[in-house]
Amino acid sequence: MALTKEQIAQRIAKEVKDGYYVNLGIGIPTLVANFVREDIDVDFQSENGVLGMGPFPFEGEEDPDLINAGKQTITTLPGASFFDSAMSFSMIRGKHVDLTILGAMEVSQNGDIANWKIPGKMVKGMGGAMDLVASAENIIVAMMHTNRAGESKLLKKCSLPLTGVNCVKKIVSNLAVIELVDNSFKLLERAPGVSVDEIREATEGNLIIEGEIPEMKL
Amino acid sequence: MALTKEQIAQRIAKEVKDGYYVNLGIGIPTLVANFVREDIDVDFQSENGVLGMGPFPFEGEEDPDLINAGKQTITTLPGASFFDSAMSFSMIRGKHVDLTILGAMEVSQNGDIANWKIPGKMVKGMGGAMDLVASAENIIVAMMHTNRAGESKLLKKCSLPLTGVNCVKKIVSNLAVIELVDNSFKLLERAPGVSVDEIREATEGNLIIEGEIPEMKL
Amino acid sequence: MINKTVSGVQEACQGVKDSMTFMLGGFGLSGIPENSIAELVRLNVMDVTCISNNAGVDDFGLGQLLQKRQIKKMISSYVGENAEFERQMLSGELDVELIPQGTLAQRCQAAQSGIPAFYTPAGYGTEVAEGKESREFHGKMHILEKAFEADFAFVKAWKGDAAGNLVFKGSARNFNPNMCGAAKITVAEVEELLPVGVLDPNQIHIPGIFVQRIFQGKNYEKRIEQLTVRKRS
Amino acid sequence: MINKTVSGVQEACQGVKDSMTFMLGGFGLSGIPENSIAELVRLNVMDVTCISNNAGVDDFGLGQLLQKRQIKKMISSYVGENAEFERQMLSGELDVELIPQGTLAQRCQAAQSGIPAFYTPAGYGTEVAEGKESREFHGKMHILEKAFEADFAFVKAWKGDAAGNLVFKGSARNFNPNMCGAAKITVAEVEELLPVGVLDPNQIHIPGIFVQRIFQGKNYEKRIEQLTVRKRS
Repeated sequence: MALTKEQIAQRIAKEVKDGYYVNLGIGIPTLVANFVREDIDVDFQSENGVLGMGPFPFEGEEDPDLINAGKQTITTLPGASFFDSAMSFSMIRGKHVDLTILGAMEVSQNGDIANWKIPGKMVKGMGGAMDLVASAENIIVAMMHTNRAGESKLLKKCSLPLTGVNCVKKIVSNLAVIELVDNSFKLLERAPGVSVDEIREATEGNLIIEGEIPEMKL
Repeated sequence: MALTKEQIAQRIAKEVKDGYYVNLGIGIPTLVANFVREDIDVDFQSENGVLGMGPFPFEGEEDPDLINAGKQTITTLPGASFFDSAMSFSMIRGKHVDLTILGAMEVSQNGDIANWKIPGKMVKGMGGAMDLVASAENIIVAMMHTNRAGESKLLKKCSLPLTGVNCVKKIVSNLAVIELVDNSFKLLERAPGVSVDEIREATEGNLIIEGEIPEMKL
Repeated sequence: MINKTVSGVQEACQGVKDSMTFMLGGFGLSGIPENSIAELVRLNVMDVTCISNNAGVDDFGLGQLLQKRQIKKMISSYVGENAEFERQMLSGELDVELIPQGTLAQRCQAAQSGIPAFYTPAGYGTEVAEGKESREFHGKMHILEKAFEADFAFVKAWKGDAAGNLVFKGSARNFNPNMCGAAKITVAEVEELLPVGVLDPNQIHIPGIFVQRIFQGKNYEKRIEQLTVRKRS
Repeated sequence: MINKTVSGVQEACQGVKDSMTFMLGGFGLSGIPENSIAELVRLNVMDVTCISNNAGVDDFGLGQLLQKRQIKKMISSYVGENAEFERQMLSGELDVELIPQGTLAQRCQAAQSGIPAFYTPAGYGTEVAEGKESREFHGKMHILEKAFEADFAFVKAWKGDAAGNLVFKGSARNFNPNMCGAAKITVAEVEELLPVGVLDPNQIHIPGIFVQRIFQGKNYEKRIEQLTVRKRS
C-alpha cells in the first residue's frame, strides 16, 4: 500500500544521522522531526533564524516572536540560538547544514527540481528553496509519486519553472525510495505491498531496476 | 611658525561637526579626539570593532580586551557597542562613517595618497587605510608638509605605492590647510606666521593661491 | 553619543514620498514594523516599491498597503499567505519580483556593507538567473547579484536606545538587522526605548550608526499566522 | 544538541599538518587563540600559510611561529609590530600578501557564507588590484575579491558551550566571528566553557553550527601591546 504522508516522513527520518544539522521544508518535511531516533543528536535549523528548534509550544505558551519557516509557533531546545536572515543563509549557502529535506511538484531524472510556481495559476514564491537546493550537498525530496490526475511527477524533464538544477540526490515518495544516478531514477526500495510494476507505471523518467527491490522498513 | 603635531590635531578638530561618526587613524589623527568641542555630539569608530570610544583608562583599569586600532588600551562611553571586523568595515565601506582622518607619507594633487609602504625598506601594511580611503566621502589628511630632508610631500604624482586614488579632499599640514580641487592643491589657510612663499616653496604639486590667504585660528 | 530619537512615527516617516523604494523587516508577521506600516497607510503614499520577504496577510502587515493599492512593485521571496496579493499579481495590477530568500537577505547586507555585487549559487539555471551574468567558481555555477538601493528601511526591534542601538528577540530578528543602514534613511521602531548606557555594548545586534531615527512603538498586535500548539499530556 | 567539546588543545588540533592554511583570529594581541598557537608551536608544523590580521610581536602570538620559521606565507593587513617579521619579509624568507583589512574580514565572511566572490572598492588603483578584475558600479571602480580557502580556523571566544555557541568580549571579538565556519574545521578556545542552556539564545554571537571543536582554554596571558592610561586628576 502506498505510504501516508506520515509514513513518508517516517521513512525519511531514517536518513537523518547522528550529528546532522537539518533544514526541513514546509509540509511533509516538517513531520520528519517527529520520527527521528531519540538516541542521536540532531539540530534543526529554520531559515528564518533559529537553530535548535524544539516541539510546538504548550497551549498558552506560544510566542509571536518565535516561529519557524512555515510561520508556525515553535519552541527551542537548550543550546539553541537566534540570528538574522543573512547569517541563516550563511549556514545554508556555506554548506554548514548537512541535510535538506523539502517537497517538490516535479523532479527530473537529472536531479532538477520544480516546487515554487505554476505559471498563471499558483505563484507563492521560492522562499529559501532556491538557496537550499543550490547549496546543499545532501538533498532528499519528500513527494507524492503522481499528481491527482495520476500523472507522474518523476519526469524525464520538468515542465514547471525550475527551483534548482542537478541537485536532488534522493526521493522518498508514497511509492518508493529512489536515488538519482546516471541521469536516471534508481529504485532502491518499494513501499510495503507496492509492486515494481506499479512504480514503473508511475514513473515517467528513466527508471533503473537492478535485482530484487526490497520493501521499505518503517 | 609651523604647527606642532598637537596643533595640527587641534586645527583638524574644527572640521568635526555635530552628529559625525569619525574614524581616526594612528598618530596625529588619534590626538584629534582631545580637541573636539565639548558642546557637539561626535562618536569615534575604531575599525577593530568599537563605536563610542572614550578616553584612555585610569591606571589599573586597563583591559586587554578593549583596545583601539593602534592597539592602545581605551575605554568606551555610554551608548558604545562592540562588533566584528566584517561589520566594522560595513560601517566604513557602506559610508556610514562621516569623516576619516588619517596620516600620509605623500599626497598628489589629484588626491592620490600613499601611506603604507616604502619598497625594500618599510613594509608595515595598509591595515584599514585602503578600505577607508576608497569608501569615505570626506577624508582629511594630517601630515607634515615636507620630509626630514626638507622635500615636499605634496606632489604632482606620488612616488610611493598608493593607498588610494583620487580620494583626499583636504590636508592639514604643519604649514597650511589645503583643499584638493581642479587637480591642484588650493591654499585655504596659513599656519600662524608662515608665509605664502614658504608654503609655495614646500609644495611640489600645483598650488592655487587666490586672494588673501588668512592665518589659521586654533 | 549622537541622539537618534524622534518623537514618534509621524516624525520618523518625514520625507516619505510617492514612488519611493522601501525595505521592510519581518518574516511573515513576525518582527514587522507595525507602527511604520500603519503610518504609510495613513500617509497614503502611492506607487511605492517594497522590498520585504513576505507581503503580509490580507488585512495585516503589507496587506494593508496592498488593499489600498499603494504598492506598485513587490520584491519578495514568498507571498503565499495573501490572496489579494495573488489576485493583483496574476491580473497584472502589481509588478512582482520573486527572488531567493538568501539572495534577498544578502542583497540587503551588501547594501549595508558597501559591497555593490556578489556571486551566489542560488537560482542558477532558473528564471531568477535570466538576464543575469553567471560564472563558474570551483566547478559550480553562480550568478551575479547586486546590492539593493532603497530610500527608507523600516525595521522593528525589541529594545533600543537613543543612540540607535538595537537588540532583537527570537525569530522576530530575521531581516531587520540586515536592512539597517541598507537604505538612505533607516527608521527603527522598538518595543522598549531604554536610557543610553543600559544595553550591554557586547550584546548590541545593530550599532546605532546604522540607524537614523528611532522611536518607541505603540500598541503592538503581534498577530500569529499559524498557531500550532501541543496538548499537555 | 550536537556536542562539540573536545578534551583540550591537543585533541582540538588533531589533523593539523605541514603546508596547511590556517586562519587565526585576533587584532594585535587582543583576542588571539593563545592555546592553539602554543600547540602549533609544539607540534612544529612547517610551511604553513597563516591568514591573520597581524603577525603578533616578536615573542608572542604568531611571532612564536615566525621565530621557529614555521610560516611559509602570511596573509595580513598590518605587520608593523614585529621586527623579525619585517626581517624575514624583506630578506625574502617569508612570503607575504598584504591586503586591506576590510577585504580580509570580508574574504573570511564570504568563505563562511558560501559567497565565492564579491566586489569592493578597497585597493582599486593600488598594488592590491594587480592581476585582479576591476569593474565600475555606480560610477566608481571596484575590484573582484574571492573567498578564502583554509584548512583550520583557530578562534578565541570569551564564553562558549558544548553546542559550540560562542560569545565574545569587547574588541577581542574582531576577526574571530568572521573566521568561524570559514575553514574546513573551526577550533574555538574559550575562557569559560558553560553548560548548555546557560547562554541566552538571543545573545549568541556565533551559533555552534559554525564550530567543529570547542575547549576550555588555559593560562591566558592576554598581553597588552600599548598600555595607555591617564592619571586620576
